[in-house]
Amino acid sequence: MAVFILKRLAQVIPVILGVTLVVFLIMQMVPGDSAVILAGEGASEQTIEDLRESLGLNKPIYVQYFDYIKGVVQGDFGNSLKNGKPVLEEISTRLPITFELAMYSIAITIILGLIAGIVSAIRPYSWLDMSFMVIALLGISLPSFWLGILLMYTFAINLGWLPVAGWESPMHIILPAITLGAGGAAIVARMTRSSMLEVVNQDFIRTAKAKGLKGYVIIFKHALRNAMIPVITVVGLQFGSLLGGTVLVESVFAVNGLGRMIVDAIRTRDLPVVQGGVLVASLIFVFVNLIVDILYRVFNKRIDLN
Amino acid sequence: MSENVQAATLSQVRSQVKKKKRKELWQKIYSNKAALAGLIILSIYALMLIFGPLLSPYDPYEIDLQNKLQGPTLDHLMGTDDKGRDILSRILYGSYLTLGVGFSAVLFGGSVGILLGLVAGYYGGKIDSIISRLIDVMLAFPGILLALAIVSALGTSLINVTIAVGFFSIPMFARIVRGSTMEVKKLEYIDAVRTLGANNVIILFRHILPNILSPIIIQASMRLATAILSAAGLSFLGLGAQPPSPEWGAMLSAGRDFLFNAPHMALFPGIMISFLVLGLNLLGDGLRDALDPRMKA
Amino acid sequence: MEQQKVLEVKNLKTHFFTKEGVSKAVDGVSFYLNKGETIGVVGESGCGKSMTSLSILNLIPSPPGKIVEGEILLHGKNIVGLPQEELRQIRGKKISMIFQEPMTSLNPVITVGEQIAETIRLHEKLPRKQAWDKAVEMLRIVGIPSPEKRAKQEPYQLSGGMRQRVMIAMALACSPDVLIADEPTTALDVTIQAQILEILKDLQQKMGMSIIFITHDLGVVSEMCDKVAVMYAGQVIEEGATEELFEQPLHPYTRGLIDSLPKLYEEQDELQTIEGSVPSPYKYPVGCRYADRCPFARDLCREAQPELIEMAKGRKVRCYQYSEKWNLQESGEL
Amino acid sequence: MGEVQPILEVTNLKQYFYLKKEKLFGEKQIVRAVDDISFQLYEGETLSIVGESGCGKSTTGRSILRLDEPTDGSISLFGENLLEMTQKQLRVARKDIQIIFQDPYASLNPRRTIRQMLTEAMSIQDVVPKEKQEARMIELMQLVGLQPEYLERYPHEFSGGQRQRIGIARALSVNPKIIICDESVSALDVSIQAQILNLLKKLQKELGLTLLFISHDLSVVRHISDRVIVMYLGKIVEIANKKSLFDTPVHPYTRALFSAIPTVEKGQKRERIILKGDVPSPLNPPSGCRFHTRCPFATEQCKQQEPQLVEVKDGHKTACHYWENFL
Repeated sequence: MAVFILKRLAQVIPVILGVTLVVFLIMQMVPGDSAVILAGEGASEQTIEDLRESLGLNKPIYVQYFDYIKGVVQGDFGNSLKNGKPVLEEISTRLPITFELAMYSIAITIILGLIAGIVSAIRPYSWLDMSFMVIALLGISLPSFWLGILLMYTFAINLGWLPVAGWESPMHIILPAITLGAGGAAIVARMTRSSMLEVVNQDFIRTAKAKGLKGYVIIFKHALRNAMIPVITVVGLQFGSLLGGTVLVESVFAVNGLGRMIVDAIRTRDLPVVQGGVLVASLIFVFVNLIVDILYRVFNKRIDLN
Repeated sequence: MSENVQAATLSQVRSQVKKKKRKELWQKIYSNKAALAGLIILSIYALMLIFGPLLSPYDPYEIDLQNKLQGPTLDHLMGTDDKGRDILSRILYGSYLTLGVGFSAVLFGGSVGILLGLVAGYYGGKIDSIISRLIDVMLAFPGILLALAIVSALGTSLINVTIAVGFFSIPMFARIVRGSTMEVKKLEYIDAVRTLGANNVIILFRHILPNILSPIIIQASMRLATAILSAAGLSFLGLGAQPPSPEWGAMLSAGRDFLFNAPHMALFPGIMISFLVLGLNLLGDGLRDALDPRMKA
Repeated sequence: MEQQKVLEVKNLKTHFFTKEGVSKAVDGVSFYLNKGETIGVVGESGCGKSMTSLSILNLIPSPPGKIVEGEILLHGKNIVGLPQEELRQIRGKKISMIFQEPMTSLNPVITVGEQIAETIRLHEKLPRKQAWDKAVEMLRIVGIPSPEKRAKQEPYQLSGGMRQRVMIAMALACSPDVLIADEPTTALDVTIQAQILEILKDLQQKMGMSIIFITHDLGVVSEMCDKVAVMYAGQVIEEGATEELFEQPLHPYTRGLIDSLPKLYEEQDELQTIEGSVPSPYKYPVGCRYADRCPFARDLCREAQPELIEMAKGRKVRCYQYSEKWNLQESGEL
Repeated sequence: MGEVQPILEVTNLKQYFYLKKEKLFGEKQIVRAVDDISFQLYEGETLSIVGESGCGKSTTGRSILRLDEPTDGSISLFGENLLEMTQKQLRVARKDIQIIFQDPYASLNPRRTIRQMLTEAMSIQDVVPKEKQEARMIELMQLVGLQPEYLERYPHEFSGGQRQRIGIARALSVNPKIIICDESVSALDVSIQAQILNLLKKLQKELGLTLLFISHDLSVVRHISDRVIVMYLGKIVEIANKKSLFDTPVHPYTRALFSAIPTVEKGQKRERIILKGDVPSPLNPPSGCRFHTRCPFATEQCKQQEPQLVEVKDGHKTACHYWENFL
């Protein structure tokens, strides 16, 4: 097990390097000379040249990349082009908000998804199953930004039960968290159901029945543990969509998180901020995946063999 | 002589078999209610796409400030927006934008992804390691964040959104195709054609690709849904289609500012996107049931 | 002296109601089993032998499967149509089963010891510790080396032969009256198969249970069973004591089956074959189900189904050749 | 009478598979699926390889065709080493050796009709000119006992036995000299198995084929072969002509294998040898004689020294230190 974790950690390194490289290269694709942009209109040749020198833009591209990596490792993500403040500072005030939102959402995803999926699988083709699955189908079809607007209109504007936007009180969390978690919950519910139904048809369930075990023992002890194996992977992937989803949901509900920071930075072409934000979100996702992989391994020891 | 007769009857048998095949496939789709519902929804969208401009009662760009922010009436079935433009007409005109972006993105992402997956899965070894690492890196970007990063570099426009969304569809296709290829590669009929002396091109495109079409088709229909959602999302954020373009995501975004007094501005574009995605998901579910009962959501 | 019938299957019909129509997988099967006896149920794939065995504990996939007719008498008491709860008390305690694929028939994420112990806890109401000890003991009995260690392992850590031993230990843990073994050695190599058959015989002697042995392998039947029921197209077409049946098969199908087997101790130039193929369970012919493949078939065989005729005690055959009608037709009187 | 040249000669064939490292600093794990075996195949004969799962019999068949690239050794077909050929040369050479597989379901491409399969085979090797292909296909179908109308059908429309016939037709379509039958009848019911065995025998006689017949079933092997190789854990333990092997099996493993087979044949008083334990993993095969862990007669010598194949009778070879005791 320890060996597996070490090995898996070793595999993460090239991925992280790859991610930084992709982010770095994308920013290189930006048309125009950053020094010119940074210097502002009407700056003299000399100013631009100095700026270029100080930013290291004269060096060969791979040296620039290594400089960039060196900076990232030391927590230096560069400075915002807009207000000149270090990007890391901006991220560190935004990240906790997004993190909190993500945690509530993933909780909604897992709890609602699992309950609906299991209930559906126990009584397949019942009216309860049918209604859960119709809701789940809607859940994966409604765009989160539209669902957010609908919820906002209904519960905040029309009924006035909840605040419209912002991020001040616990009441503010409810709508964004539901909006963000709903799609994932639908996917987890569908996955749990089909995984359960598949497991229930397997030989070892027949064995369990042949032993005379009680129905609930068969479902919760014999079926569920096996059915959870693919669900774990899906939950892990869902976390990624969720991080991406914060971009939209934070915009809808005017939450000052990391996602909104990235979008605003793109609009104002504040590239270091975009770079930093995307990088941090990706690194978080890489580590979440690592944890999911380890969990998967714990649940499914059979892959030891291969 | 008798040989000719035999050949003639054989060709007869052949055409009968073809007819039967077609009938079976149609029955399979027809008997699958989810797929059928999906198909019906999608054909409505297809009709809109083709006849939209003809059916539009108004010019989608014509500003009529006197009639701005009207709710649905007989004159304007879906009401008007903040500049008095007819929302129905805009939606009809916009259908080619939303659908076009989705299809082109999946076409682009799909073809690159399928090729990468085939090569990685079939050849294995170093090539596979390299492609797999590449896929890993692309998958390490959460959700539409990769697309977002690309748009930020290329600049905000609908074409760039298409490229970005297509790009982030690549690893999904590549991964599925790689897995299926490795599975099919092991089957004995592949060994049999290798033994007959077939080269890699024949094996890849005549024997492996046709046998992994099911997962590809299913993935494509699901991906199309995601691509449309992502592209609309980017436009919603103001990073894709720019006003006054009648792209549905952008229309929805514009409607957001008038939620208090004109909620229909956000309602209708949202409904249009949702139903389109619902249709695709239904079709995807149905195809999955019909083609490959083992695959799951 | 009349022996005690432990289990009797009477005119069992298990049908499957699918979109394509009704599949009569088991269509009027009868046999019985005395205490300590082994009956072999043989036939080629699709003859309904496995569905017969699954029907006994009502483990057929349902829907679409359903027992539509017949009785299954355990110690004289019909268990068809019993409420789930009562049937559950019988499963694993009075009648238990082992299956063909030891790989997939054990739960992959639960230790083998726990899989045995949970059965013991359930049926014998033993506390955890004692149940575990008994599970380990069962593993020892079926010949698994260092059972204390193995009990704590999960199925993937065991070889195919060991997994089948675990299945046997699990099935016999509550000393059932009847063991149904559904192709228990088909997935195993011959030297491992020999081990498993040896253990089964040995344990049968010690524990005195009766065995229903389902297999397609005539050789295995002849080594394991006291009597044999040969199945074809959902029905028993011949029954008899093992030795007798193999030495003097009555039904043309049984004979064909034995003759098509390559022999280990005899040089043959060409093998006998059975022409044609098994009729579809969705649409059996009107008359004898074997008539289309039978070299002896006459008009009579295609008109109505032959009954299972008792030729001597325990010796039955479903063929017109052994009926009076056959001779009548031959002499032109019919 | 001069020395008869074999048409296929396998010399010191080794087929290892390398597994990923389990432990961080552990040794690379090697599965020695086939470990240094040699044998010859003569024109027109049927040579069988028999053994239990994991003995390397199927791997041997696949190595000969280079479906897996062998680790070491040489395989010479008509005097030319297949292992030294380029991919291009190999594709041409493969015409002479074809294979029929075990699984009648996995061995036919489900998306191609029988016609497409046969046409493709003939076109790749260019054995039959286009205008004659039609006639040849009809001939092939009749040869394997299928109606020519079936050419237009897809594999799923056939039964297991018919599929196996199609597999045979495909193999025959390029006029091979040698056919490798890899467990080709083990998935079939006995009555169908008998049909296919008869067909193979008939085809061999009519077309003068050479068969390498791989099977775990000794009675099938007895029926079809002229000579038999018995393998255990990647090694040949015994090789003999059929009569000699079945009358006087020498190696303890061969004898145990014989005794383990259940049979309906009566009046055969057989010694019962029940082997202990499982077949060891080919990952770390036992030292010395690989069979020593299960052999009832094993001694200290067996644990340490690997026995070589020695000729005990005319053409009958076995790899056992104590073969004289068992003769």
